[in-house]
Amino acid sequence: MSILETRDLTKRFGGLSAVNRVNVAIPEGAIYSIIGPNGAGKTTLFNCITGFYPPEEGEVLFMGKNLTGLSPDRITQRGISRTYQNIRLFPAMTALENILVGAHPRLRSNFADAILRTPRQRAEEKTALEKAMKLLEFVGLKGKGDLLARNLPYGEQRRLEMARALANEPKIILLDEPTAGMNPNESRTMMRFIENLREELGITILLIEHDMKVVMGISEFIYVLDFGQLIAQGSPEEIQRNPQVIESYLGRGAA
Amino acid sequence: MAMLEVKDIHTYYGNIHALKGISLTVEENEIVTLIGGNGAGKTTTLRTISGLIHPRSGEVFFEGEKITETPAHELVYKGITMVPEGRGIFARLTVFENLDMGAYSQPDRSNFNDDLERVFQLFPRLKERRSQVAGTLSGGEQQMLATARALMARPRLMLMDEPSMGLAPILVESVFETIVEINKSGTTILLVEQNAMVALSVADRGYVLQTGEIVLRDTAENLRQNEMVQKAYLGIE
Amino acid sequence: MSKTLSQNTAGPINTFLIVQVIISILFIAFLTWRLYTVIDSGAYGPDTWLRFAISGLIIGSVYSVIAIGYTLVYGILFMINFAHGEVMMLGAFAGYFVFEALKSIPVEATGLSFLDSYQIVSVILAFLAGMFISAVVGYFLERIAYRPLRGAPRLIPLISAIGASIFLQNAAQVTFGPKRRTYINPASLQRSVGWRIPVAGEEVILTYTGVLTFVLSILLMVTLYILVMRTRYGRSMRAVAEDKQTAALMGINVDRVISNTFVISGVMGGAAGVMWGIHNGIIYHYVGFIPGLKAFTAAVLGGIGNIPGAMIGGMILGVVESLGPAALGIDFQLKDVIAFSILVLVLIFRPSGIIGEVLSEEKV
Amino acid sequence: MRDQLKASARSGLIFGVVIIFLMLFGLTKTLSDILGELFNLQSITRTGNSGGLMLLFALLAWWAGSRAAKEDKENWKAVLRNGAVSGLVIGSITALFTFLVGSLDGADIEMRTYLAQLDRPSVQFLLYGRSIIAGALMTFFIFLIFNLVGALASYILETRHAGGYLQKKYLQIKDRISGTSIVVRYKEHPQSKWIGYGILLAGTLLMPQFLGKYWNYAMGTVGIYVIMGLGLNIVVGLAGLLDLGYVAFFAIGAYTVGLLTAPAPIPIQWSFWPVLVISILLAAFAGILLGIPVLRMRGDYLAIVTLGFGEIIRVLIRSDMMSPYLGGPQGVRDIGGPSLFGISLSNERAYLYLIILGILLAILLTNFLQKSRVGRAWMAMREDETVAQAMGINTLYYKLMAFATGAAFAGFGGVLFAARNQYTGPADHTLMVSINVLSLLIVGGMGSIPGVMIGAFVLKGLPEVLRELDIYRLLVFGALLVIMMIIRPEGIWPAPRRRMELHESGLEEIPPDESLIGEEG
Amino acid sequence: GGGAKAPDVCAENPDETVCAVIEPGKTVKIGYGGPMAGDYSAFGIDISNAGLLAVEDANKAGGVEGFDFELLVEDTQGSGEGGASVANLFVSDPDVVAIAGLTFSGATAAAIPIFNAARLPMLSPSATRADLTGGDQDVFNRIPFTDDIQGQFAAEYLFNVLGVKKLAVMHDGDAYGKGVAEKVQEVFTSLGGDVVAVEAVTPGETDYSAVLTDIGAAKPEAIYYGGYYPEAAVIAKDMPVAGLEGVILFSDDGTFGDTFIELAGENAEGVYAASGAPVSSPRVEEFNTYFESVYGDPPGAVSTFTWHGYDVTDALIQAIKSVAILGEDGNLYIPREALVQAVDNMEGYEGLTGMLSCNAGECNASGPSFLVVKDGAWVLP
Ligand SMILES: Nc1ncnc2c1ncn2[C@@H]1O[C@H](COP(=O)(O)OP(=O)(O)OP(=O)(O)O)[C@@H](O)[C@H]1O
Ligand SMILES: Nc1ncnc2c1ncn2[C@@H]1O[C@H](COP(=O)(O)OP(=O)(O)OP(=O)(O)O)[C@@H](O)[C@H]1O
Ligand SMILES: [Mg+2]
Ligand SMILES: [Mg+2]
Repeated sequence: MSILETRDLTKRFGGLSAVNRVNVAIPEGAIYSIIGPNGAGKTTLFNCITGFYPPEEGEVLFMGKNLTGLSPDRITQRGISRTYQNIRLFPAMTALENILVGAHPRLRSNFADAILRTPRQRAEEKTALEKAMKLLEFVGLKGKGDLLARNLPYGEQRRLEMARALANEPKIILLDEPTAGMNPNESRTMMRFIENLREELGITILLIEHDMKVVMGISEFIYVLDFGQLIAQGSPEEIQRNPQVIESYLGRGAA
Repeated sequence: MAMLEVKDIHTYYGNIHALKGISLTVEENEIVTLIGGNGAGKTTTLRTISGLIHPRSGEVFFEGEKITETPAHELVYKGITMVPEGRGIFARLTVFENLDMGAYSQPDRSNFNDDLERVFQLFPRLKERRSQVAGTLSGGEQQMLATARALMARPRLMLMDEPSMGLAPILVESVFETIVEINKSGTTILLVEQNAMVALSVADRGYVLQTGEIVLRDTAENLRQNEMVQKAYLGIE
Repeated sequence: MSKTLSQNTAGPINTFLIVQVIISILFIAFLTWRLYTVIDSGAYGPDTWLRFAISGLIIGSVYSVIAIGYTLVYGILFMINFAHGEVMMLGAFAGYFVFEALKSIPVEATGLSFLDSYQIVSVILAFLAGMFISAVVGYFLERIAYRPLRGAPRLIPLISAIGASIFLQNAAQVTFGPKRRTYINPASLQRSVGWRIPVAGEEVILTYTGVLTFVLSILLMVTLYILVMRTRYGRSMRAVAEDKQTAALMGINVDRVISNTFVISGVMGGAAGVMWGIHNGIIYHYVGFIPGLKAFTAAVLGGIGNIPGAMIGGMILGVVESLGPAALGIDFQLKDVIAFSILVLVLIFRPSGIIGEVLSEEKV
Repeated sequence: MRDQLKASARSGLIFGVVIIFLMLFGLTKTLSDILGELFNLQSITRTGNSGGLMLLFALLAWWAGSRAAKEDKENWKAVLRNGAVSGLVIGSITALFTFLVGSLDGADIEMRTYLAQLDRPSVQFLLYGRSIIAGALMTFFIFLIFNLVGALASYILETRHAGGYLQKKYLQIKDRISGTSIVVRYKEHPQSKWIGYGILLAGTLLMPQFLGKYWNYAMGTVGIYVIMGLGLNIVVGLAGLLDLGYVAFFAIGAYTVGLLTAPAPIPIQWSFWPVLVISILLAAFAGILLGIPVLRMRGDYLAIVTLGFGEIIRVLIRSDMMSPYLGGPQGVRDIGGPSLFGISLSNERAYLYLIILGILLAILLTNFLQKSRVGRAWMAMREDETVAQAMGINTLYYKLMAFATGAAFAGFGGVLFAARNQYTGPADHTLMVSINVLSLLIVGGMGSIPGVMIGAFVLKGLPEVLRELDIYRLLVFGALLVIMMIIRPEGIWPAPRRRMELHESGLEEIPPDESLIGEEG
Repeated sequence: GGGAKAPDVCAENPDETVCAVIEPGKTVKIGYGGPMAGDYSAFGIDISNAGLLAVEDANKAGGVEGFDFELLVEDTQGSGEGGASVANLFVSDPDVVAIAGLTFSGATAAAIPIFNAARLPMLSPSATRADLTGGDQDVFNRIPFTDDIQGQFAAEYLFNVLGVKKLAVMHDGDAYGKGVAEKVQEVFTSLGGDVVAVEAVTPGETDYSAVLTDIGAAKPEAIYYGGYYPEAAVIAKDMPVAGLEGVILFSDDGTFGDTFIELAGENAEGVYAASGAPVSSPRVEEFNTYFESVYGDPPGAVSTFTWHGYDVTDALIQAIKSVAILGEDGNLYIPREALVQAVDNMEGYEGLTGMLSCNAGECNASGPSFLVVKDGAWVLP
């Protein structure tokens, strides 16, 4: 069964249908990609799934349950995490704090606990901190926990953003152009890292990317969006040969 | 005499030493590219040349004139424009108004319509959308707009910061085609790119930056053959 | 582009929103009910309503002109120029001194003072002086108190502005003395003299000062609007408002544009100050504070950062203040309560003000 | 050289204009009197200390001269030239001004009608009690001569490396101090900071014993503002909600304790302690109530709406409509104070202890909250509300919580305030309260607890200290506020984190930051 | 008289809280607190200016036993907090023996308990709220008539003398104006008159045409305004426009004064106000001339309490003189309790504002006279 599914999802801005009757289904444990020209509606699709935009039509199903209309915080609590096309960390918080914020839905201590410093709260903070440290190590930022997020180099910010998303212990993670602004070498490192996510943590991955080396390199299945509509789907090989995709997206040079 | 000459500049952000002695030259009608990893200082170099920040030491010359301390807005009148990283379009103005802003430095409004025609020819897509609010354009269209807007200032030297970032492959191609075209029509270009492969294929010469220093300088052809470049920036192993 | 203007327009429905809507509906129901009772009771004749409207529109037009001063600066620097009310106050004083001086100059030919002999010239001189002084104050305010803080977090210039406001208020107090002064207008601009319009058997006075204030405000605002929307200079202002660095890359001298913005906003403030003096007649060192606060509210009500917003916001605020308490049968003492409640109500439904651009949240 | 001369002339011009303004404000007289008293100078005129005036002008000229000398420190001729230019400019401007004023005064024009400070005696004073020409000339030469002196002095100090020598000495001493065993040991053992805190605490607890009634009262006011500052720090500093209507909750606290303990206007007279709790809860509840309609507003919209709330509360308190219940403009009198074991605590000293206790509690709470899941959620919200929500944070709930917590602190402050004065009225609850609390946060350094304390002292204590300056108190205060922001935008004692940030990047070089309090939005 | 026993008291209690001990070279200090900056600074500055003249006069006349007097002027900002703060400042200074204030009832209310505890007698020039005197304190005294008395007289005058039957009542929402206005309303109604409208304005504004329009709709024959002259002038100015031409404006002693006429211009014609200002006399004229020559404005121009400011300071100086004893050690002893009593029992003091005798804190129970503006001057009708 697919872990995440959209059914006839539609989002309009004024007259423009940014996402138009889109159906995708991602099986558990898979790495799937979404590609498409600029302005095709890829990011908008993510925004609809994560609750930023309420869709006009259609629904989002997560592990069989309907998510449509829930607010982003509820959706995140269910186990969907994401990153952003242009990195959106909490720039004046430390790396560690960023991750701890990511763990927010997994922590239980409330306002009263905080004021009274209950033992329960202290114990929870301790384990949360340990987990955050582990994540930091996992993304290769060991020892940089006390640096402000804004002071990290670009690549590390990307990884910190992933660590923050992972702290939510998600079942699925949506990555929006994780290798944007990286050179081929750096992209390759990122690719390895994403594969690791699935291998080691068993997380399902849905990915938006313009870098064809990355997309073709790691995805098992690709959806192609254009003008809000799915124009093709299939394995990387199929997509690369699809004339419509070549025409509107890849360009002849890429073939 | 080189059109642009940068001599041993050191630029800081507060205490951060971002450029540690960069020197480079750009000859008239060339395309020169700067390549380097994240945070190497490429953007900072362009910002220093364009006068948005000033180096703590070192000098910049444009056509023999010292412009080290000249503020950005005056450099535009001298013929240097920049297409900033992340495009920097005026999101709340329309496409037309953006282009109009591009021509702000042109004292002679009579050329405006000609210039407009010229960039619309280069980017027919923009003509279709001339009264659309720029913030709602797609990424590719925004990049076109940023480039077109820079052209409206009739630059002699155009600094471009990662024009292909975040663009679909098909657009990357067309952006570089445009760059070549602009260059052919007489504009010198200093290009910063992550996509080193394509950048080196259109450029005449290139510089490789690492953590604020230039580690390599050569013709584009030679750089493409360079083993270290291949490994680090072209993804060839 | 994460400007403060951006608002989360399309958010998920939630309980709080429902609570908000319920509160608003109750509030509107209350307003309607009060309005109905008042009108039904027939306490006010048409002449009274007209008087309310006139008074509201005049004060509203002054609010608008001041509000534009806030809006211009806000639009370009995203900062509340807290001292703008004081800029206006100093303009009012400048106009006052001009009138005083002209009154003390006798003209042989007419046997009257210069002020009464050449009334139009005098009024023009007063306005020029007010606008000039306020412009100068605005310019130095920016140079001294705000420019060094360019690029600092937004609260810092706000505090600096508050300091400047306290400083200017007290500087005016010590230099001009604490007492209130009466504007001596030229003869034909005597307050409470004007056209008498018969309405329902009563005479409603439409004062010359009021008409002057209203017409002049509209004129000023329209001129400014044209300046900002239609000229190259206005475009450069809008570009700087959007993105200072990119604007510099277009060849725009950002510092100069910002300075000029303060100068223009000072000109508007000075004009408002002189209008205030001519129409309301009494000025003192504190005279800018309350109108300043009101005008800022008006700017927010209309949608801060945009000129028509300031105009509409000012007018609405003026009319609500003058008509609201009567229409709702509430003490006039509570007019500010009504004004702010309307503000909250408007912002709940239109979070960026009445005609503020509803910007979408930065693309996530 | 042209540039140098121009720069000197410009600097002279600025000095000249500033000095003229000082004269217009009448501040020259106050300052001269202070100086004259300080140096025991003879007074020449009845109206002020002319010796002091000369000294004041000489000092200003000295300063101007040393600034002009900075243009070219190498060459003594240039130094003299620049000093002379600056002196000539200042001298002629000020002399012209005194001449003008003197002549107008001589022509029997009553200048006070326009410029309140220029009465006859002060004009005489500005002329050192001499004739117009003599006075103006004296002013001119004082400025010229002392500009030169200042310029030369700074040249000699700098080039003879006397300045450098002093600086070296200072560094040496500093090194020696930080090298001494105590300091080293302190630095090596972070736990020894607890000893520091202990000493500080002991000092604080002993302080009220040594202060007089007045300073106990004044420090109490400062303390109340510390509590409110800590509260507003949660709302603005942590959660990033710009609240300009903070006084509303202060008023709610003050009036609750007033109404429930005073005999009128409501004949309920409960004892202080339960009422304290009720007041705080009520203020917190009001925070939630006021929070609901403004939940979705951001930035300055929030600021103006909360400001509106503050005004609404004040207007309501004053209004005829509410006056039967709230006492109207007359306020509430005879508010009951706390007592413990039958001993009344209604004196300045006991209140100061109560306030210190409150501060300690508030610090503890702030610390706990800041380092908890709640505090992190607030910070995330401040940084990026959209993403915070995407992190699973219910931003609406946390906003209300921030409002409620902040309001509770303000309510607490209000209770202490009203009970201590045994009176509260509408004049205690003006917009200035909100502005003061916000300003103390920024002046002290947002997010830092010592910063809040210093800020509170500056905002509420400094005006008390400045009482010397009479009517110039607020004038000087306003100017200081501006100057403080310019020279220390991060606040006097910023949180280490913010200090780090603002020092990393030169202010003018970083692109404008549009966030509220220093972190990118 | 009463000071005869003072040296014994002071010898028995060398404590500064019982007897002030002024060492040679120091001054006998009198405190004054009022708004010196901000919106209402006109009152504080004006009253303290008059007080300073009283001190100057006293010192010219030799002070007390060769000791000079000094008036300490502090800013209360007119608020309760400021009042308490200044009160604490004064009681912390052992050389302060009496308080010529405070100005504004709110600040005074907050200060009274503090002064009462420290046994510093107060004589206020302007705090008129009725309930300030009385209560369990005996230090507070004042020389203006109270709001209640003024209100009573004004209502009777309106009803009986001017024959007004339909009255609109307005006030500025502050303690003073509201207190008087409410009393007027109460008495006027009890006399059988009809109060057709009651409205309050927000002080500090310079346009009240809307609220006046509202009142105009009720067609009153007269408006009673409780408050100060700035707002009264605005009301006078806006009345014609609001359809209130020919309606009488009647106000209190906060309005009386030349500044009102100056501010309201020709609209001041026909306006009534209560006055606590002195009847003209050579002494008053002399004071007026001198005051104007020193400060530029004549008394009553900046605030209406200039003469009161002089009187309270001078009356306190006289009281101090009556109890102060020069000790053999050269110190000046001022028994505090005796001074409180001396002020409390002040009898027949001849001030600028008339004959003052204190009774339970009220030193002037004679009530106001009412004047009207004719041809740009206040005259008896
Ligand atoms: N908030 C919004 N308001 C109006 N239009 C929007 C909004 N968000 C997105 N759009 C429009 O919807 C379309 C789809 O945008 P989206 O960001 O999803 O594209 P994308 O596929 O992610 O493109 P890219 O690869 O450039 O990131 C675009 O035309 C865009 O202009
Ligand atoms: N505004 C700033 N404040 C502080 N440091 C900065 C700022 N901008 C850049 N830096 C630092 O300066 C160095 C050079 O940055 P620059 O942006 O020039 O790199 P780049 O080569 O353009 O990288 P990228 O490929 O990511 O665009 C980096 O270490 C970066 O962290
Ligand atoms: Mg996208
Ligand atoms: Mg870059």
